Amino acid sequence: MTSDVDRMLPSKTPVMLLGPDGRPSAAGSAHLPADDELLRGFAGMVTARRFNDQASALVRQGRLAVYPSSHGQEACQVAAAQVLDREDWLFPTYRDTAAVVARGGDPVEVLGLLKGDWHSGYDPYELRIGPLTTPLATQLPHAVGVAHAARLRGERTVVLAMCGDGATSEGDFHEALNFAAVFHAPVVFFVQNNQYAISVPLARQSVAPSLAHKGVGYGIPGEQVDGNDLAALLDVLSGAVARARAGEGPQLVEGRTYRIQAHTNADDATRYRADDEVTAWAAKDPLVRLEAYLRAEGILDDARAAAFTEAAEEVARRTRDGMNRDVEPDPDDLFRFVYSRPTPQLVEQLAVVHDELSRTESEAHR
Amino acid sequence: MTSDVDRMLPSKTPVMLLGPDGRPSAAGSAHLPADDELLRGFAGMVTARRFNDQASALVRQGRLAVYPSSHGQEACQVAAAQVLDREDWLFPTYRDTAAVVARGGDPVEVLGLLKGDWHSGYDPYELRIGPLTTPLATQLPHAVGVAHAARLRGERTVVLAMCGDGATSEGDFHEALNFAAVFHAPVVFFVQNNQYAISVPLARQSVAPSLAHKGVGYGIPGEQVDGNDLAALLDVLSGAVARARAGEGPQLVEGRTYRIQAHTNADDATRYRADDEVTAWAAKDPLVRLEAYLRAEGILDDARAAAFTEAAEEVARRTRDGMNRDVEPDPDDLFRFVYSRPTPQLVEQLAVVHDELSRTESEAHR
Amino acid sequence: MTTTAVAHETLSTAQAINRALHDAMTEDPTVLVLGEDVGPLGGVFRVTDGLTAKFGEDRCFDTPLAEAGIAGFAVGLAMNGMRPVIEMQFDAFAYPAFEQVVSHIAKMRNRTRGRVELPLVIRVPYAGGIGGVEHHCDSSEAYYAHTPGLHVVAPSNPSDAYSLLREAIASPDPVVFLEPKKLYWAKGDVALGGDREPGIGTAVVRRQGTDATLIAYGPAVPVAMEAAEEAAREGRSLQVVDLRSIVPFDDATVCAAVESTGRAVVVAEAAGFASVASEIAARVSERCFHSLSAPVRRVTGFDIPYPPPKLEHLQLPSVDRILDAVDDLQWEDA
Amino acid sequence: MTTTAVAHETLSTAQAINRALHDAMTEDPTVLVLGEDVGPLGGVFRVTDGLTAKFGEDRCFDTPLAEAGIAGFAVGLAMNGMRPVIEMQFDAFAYPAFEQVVSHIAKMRNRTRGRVELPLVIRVPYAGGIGGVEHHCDSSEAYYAHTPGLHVVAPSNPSDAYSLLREAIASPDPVVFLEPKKLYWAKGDVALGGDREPGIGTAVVRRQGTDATLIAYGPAVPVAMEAAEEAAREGRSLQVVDLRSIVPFDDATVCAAVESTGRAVVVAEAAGFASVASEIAARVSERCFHSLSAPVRRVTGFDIPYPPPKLEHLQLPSVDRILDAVDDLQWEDA
Ligand SMILES: Cc1ncc(C[n+]2csc(CCOP(=O)(O)OP(=O)(O)O)c2C)c(N)n1
Ligand SMILES: Cc1ncc(C[n+]2csc(CCOP(=O)(O)OP(=O)(O)O)c2C)c(N)n1
Ligand SMILES: [Mg+2]
Ligand SMILES: [Mg+2]
Repeated sequence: MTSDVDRMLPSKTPVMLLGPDGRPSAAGSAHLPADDELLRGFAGMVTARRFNDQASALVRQGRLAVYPSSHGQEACQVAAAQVLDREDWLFPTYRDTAAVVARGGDPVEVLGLLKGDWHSGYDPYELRIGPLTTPLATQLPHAVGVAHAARLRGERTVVLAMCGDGATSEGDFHEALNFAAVFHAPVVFFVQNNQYAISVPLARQSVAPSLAHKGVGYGIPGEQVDGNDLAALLDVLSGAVARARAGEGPQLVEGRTYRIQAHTNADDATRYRADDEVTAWAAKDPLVRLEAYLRAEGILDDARAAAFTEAAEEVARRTRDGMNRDVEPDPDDLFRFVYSRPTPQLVEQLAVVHDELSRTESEAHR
Repeated sequence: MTSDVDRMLPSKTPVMLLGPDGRPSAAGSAHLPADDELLRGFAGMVTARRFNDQASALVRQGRLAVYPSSHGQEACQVAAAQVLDREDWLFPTYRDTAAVVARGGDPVEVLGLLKGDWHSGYDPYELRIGPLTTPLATQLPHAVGVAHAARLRGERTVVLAMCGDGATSEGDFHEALNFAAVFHAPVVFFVQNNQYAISVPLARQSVAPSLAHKGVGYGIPGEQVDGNDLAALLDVLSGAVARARAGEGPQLVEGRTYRIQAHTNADDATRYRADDEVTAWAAKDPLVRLEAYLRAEGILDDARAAAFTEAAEEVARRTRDGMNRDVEPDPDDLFRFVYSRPTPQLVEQLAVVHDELSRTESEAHR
Repeated sequence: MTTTAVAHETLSTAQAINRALHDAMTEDPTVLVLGEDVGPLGGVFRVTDGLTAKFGEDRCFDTPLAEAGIAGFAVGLAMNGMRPVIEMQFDAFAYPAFEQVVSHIAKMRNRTRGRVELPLVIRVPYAGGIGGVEHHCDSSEAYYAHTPGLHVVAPSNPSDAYSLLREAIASPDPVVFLEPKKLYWAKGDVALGGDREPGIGTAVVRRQGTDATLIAYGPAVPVAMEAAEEAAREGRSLQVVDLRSIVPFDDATVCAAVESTGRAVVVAEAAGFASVASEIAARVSERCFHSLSAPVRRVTGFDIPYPPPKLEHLQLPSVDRILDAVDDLQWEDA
Repeated sequence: MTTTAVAHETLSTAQAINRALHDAMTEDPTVLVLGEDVGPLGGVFRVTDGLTAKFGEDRCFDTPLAEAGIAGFAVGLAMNGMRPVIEMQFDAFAYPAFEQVVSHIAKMRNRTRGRVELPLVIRVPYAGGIGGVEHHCDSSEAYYAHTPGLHVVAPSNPSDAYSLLREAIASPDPVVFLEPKKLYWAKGDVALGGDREPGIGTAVVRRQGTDATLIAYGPAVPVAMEAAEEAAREGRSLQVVDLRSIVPFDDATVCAAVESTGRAVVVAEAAGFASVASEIAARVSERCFHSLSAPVRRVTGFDIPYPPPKLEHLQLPSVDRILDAVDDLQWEDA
């Protein structure tokens, strides 16, 4: 049983393969993912960063209601998408728009919730991505159910479910991990520990040695990773996905990262944290780190880098165009999707709206 | 940090000071509580056992609606009460009537909920015992709040909060332990792992190495104890209470015991467990074990034993008398306690009842 | 659906629900039954008795003790091709799942523009009258009925219990299925089989009457029927409408009934304030305004926590209390 | 309470609530403010701004992100001599705490025969009209109003926000305090100080009128006032009643108002089915039956999940929709 316990406890410090300067760590070289994987990941991060900053700009221009940026967390965002196959499922939390885009989500659809056209802009089945919603940790039991259903059918599907450090305090986090463990469901729980829940620092959220130490309490292996080291994330997360696929059950992975910007544009981070903390973390930027390595190793040249930037620009352009296009919302949609067949009550209520609109129109025509 | 982790992980096997045969274990002699503590505990268990069996009998006689017996768990029930001082608080779960009696609760009042006269029969402030209610794990955050309030006032109060193995799956368990850890509240969480949640065996409730391993995920030391060994329970629980009192924060203690009888009289345990499992555990009876030790050491003689039995009989007698006494419930009580002042709506509704009753009376008088 | 000849059997409500689960599981391999103690034990009310033995642990199984987890897990199962039927052991123990029910189960279809349907059923042993201790006799229908996106049904007899549950399991929409505990042991004739007239969304007139209309659902229906029986002896003819379906609500049947008598009493066990009974009284008062000879009266639970066993008889709508309300319907100006 | 001369200031609703917390904490050291981000940040709406700085971390502090934990923890604090004021960051995020609220906060006093009182306040930034994304604009009052044991209040202006909150904090009973988000920035004259006429349990007539009565609370009150203004221009005199307190309910004021006009429209933002508006309509229809010249109409949110920002204007009761309902009050037979 003790060996069990040791297997479930995370390594003493977060797994890191590339240091902030981009140099491989001691453990590094042995575990480094293949060059093309790293390149793919780098390209994804360039796009993710550009997407984050474009979305924030659109908020300032009043084209987006609100945007919780994952600026600085791009390694986590991209790795989460990259380690999954097509038949797998991703269950993001509300901040993970960049991860959804990295898995192939249309940037405009992905921002639907935040633009205000509708609640969920994309089709969850098309890309096998759970809808983005804000009630924290509530998506985790959904992920377990999806994984269990697939397992009952003997499919090889793995589900990767994301949440933040703050969300780990919710009862749903606890219940989801326990269900996954008891049902031996192929789920990888990926906690992005960005050190804050809006204004609340990790120290007031948990005093555990690490969030990865929560695994053993459910009989789930936990691991902690440097969340700004894409190489380490790809290594640890793909290992977890592989084990889940092989029938070894759920895993818990904590990515240690940092929310470089305010919680959202509406937030004022100066009220609760010091700038030097931010600058210290900015120095560990995931893009800078990986680019340094790729260039030093000659894996990335200027031409390739330019191509990545252009691809990212293209995503930014599509995002801008989509956000600047105003779609006239259809009032009937309010009543169309509540039930498979509208109740008599909804039919009456829709008639009220139609009557109002027809009268305002006829007035307009006068 | 690792040393931290080691400190928070439970010992590899449940702490046991007296073996099933009553002989001290290797560790035993060093940690054995004082003779008078053991005698006090034994007397408590004799009463608890008698109380359990009396209550079950009253159900068969139709004097009690239902009774969840802690028969076989008396060591846990008594130890939980014995390690606390007057200024401390006990938060029991619904099965812990024997613990409430052990802390001085009037047996008749304690059974109030189950007799059906009212919801909570005793005054929580009189003995500093939270009310017995059935929503599982919900009392745990209450315990943390009580402890935190006491700490804010600089009192030395410690709170011992009890729940079952099944209740550890509830979100409230998770949130309570995390609040206690973050606020460094003087709470000892005592989980009675009696192997079942009604019909659901522990293996379908949790696949953790032990429930005590949940502590580290909150930064709380966890320990597991033989729940049928009163000596070990007194040793471990009083240690936890002392540390909490000394300002070392919350602790988690798992007592490994067994629900010898069905969940309640309404339950049919043969549907989900084999008799030999029960007999195997019956052999580890907490009373037999401690009595063997006390007699072997000459701490307990026949006279003393007889006195304990008589005291237990007295409690059983008081319980019987109380249960056989029918108190006429007062209809006004329905409306009296909902708010500090009844709302106009409740005043109207009480009038309806009065009107009905007066009319049935006048009819009766015809 | 079309009606075809169906077999009949005399069953208790609990047996009828068990049979509905059994028949649905037989017809559709994606139907799963899960919850606390629903497996080998067969549920604390034996409603799932024998299902694990018959269909195996993958089809009917126990979960860890966590209602939010059960509901959220069921959301995932339903998202991924299954038709989960979850049991909340007692109504008050469904409250931990409230966020999952309100924020996801009720909203998922609308959120995703109909792309993600959640064909799941939440079975809730419901209401009181069984001498249960605190938290074992709540009536929680108002919480669900007020939440757009849920269907809410409450059978009053074994046959409806069977057919409404079959229909709920077959429905692409989430259904809160309220099982009156005190009727679990009540026996009645049950029409078996899957093909039938829709019941969800339709109320039925259980008893014809000309003087006043009693509107009830679930556990209140048998009491209303008794009251009508008693009133008949006293020479007053009461009509009884059994809603069966709270959401959708059958305005047509209810209004036609009330207009035919001009007087109405709503009977429900739940606390009355901001309740389903309030809704019925408000709708009837508004829609039947000109046919009403007297204000619509409500006989409901008082606005107090459900009482302890020794006092619950005072909280439950009784025949006498219903007849008092009927007497109040201003007959003098009739 | 007696009324004494009080100071006046012009404040926004958010500032008035902040001041109420500040003044209560100053007068009573057992008053604690806790929740998510209520500390150094001062809350996402800045309602608790400055309280930690002024009173220290023991009096106003952040909790872990867990609403059931916050509510349950507050129960323990209240059991042990404190007067906690907890904030649920948005109404939909109060649902995880539902079991603690319904099964303990509402029932503790009754359960213990009055021995354990829970003087705690649950502050809920409430309702919509702010262009919030899904789960940020729910109207949840019906869930609480239907639950016996809770007081439920909803201010419609800064002055009531201040005085009702002071009263709620001073109350020995748990109070659900609903703060209309869209009114947070609305400024008004606020009467400060602790001593005042009771507001909880009392409705007020905000505007006199003779033709019909609009009954509203919280965020619907300003809309009802606008509608009355507009109606006046069209030559119709509308009276406006502001409930302020949903539980206890002020039948006397509401009925007197409706009887004086003979016509009533209930206005509320929440989905209408089985709602507080249903209760008001049912009560008024029953109690004012013989003075009503027309059925009581309801202008409420539709029975749909709260819409996305681009469509929310269609869900919110509007001046036009209220006036349409008033036009419907069968004036022909007047
Ligand atoms: C159940 C629930 N409670 C509260 C909120 C309000 N809220 C939105 S984001 C947030 C902080 C989340 O922190 P974390 O989980 O660490 O994710 P991060 O924002 O850092 O990505 C809070 C409290 C919510 N969305 N859901
Ligand atoms: C929130 C909640 N869900 C379900 C129940 C129904 N129930 C009563 S006892 C019980 C099993 C409890 O098991 P455990 O926590 O191990 O305590 P034990 O009965 O073994 O003492 C269940 C499911 C409940 N009381 N509360
Ligand atoms: Mg965070
Ligand atoms: Mg147990």
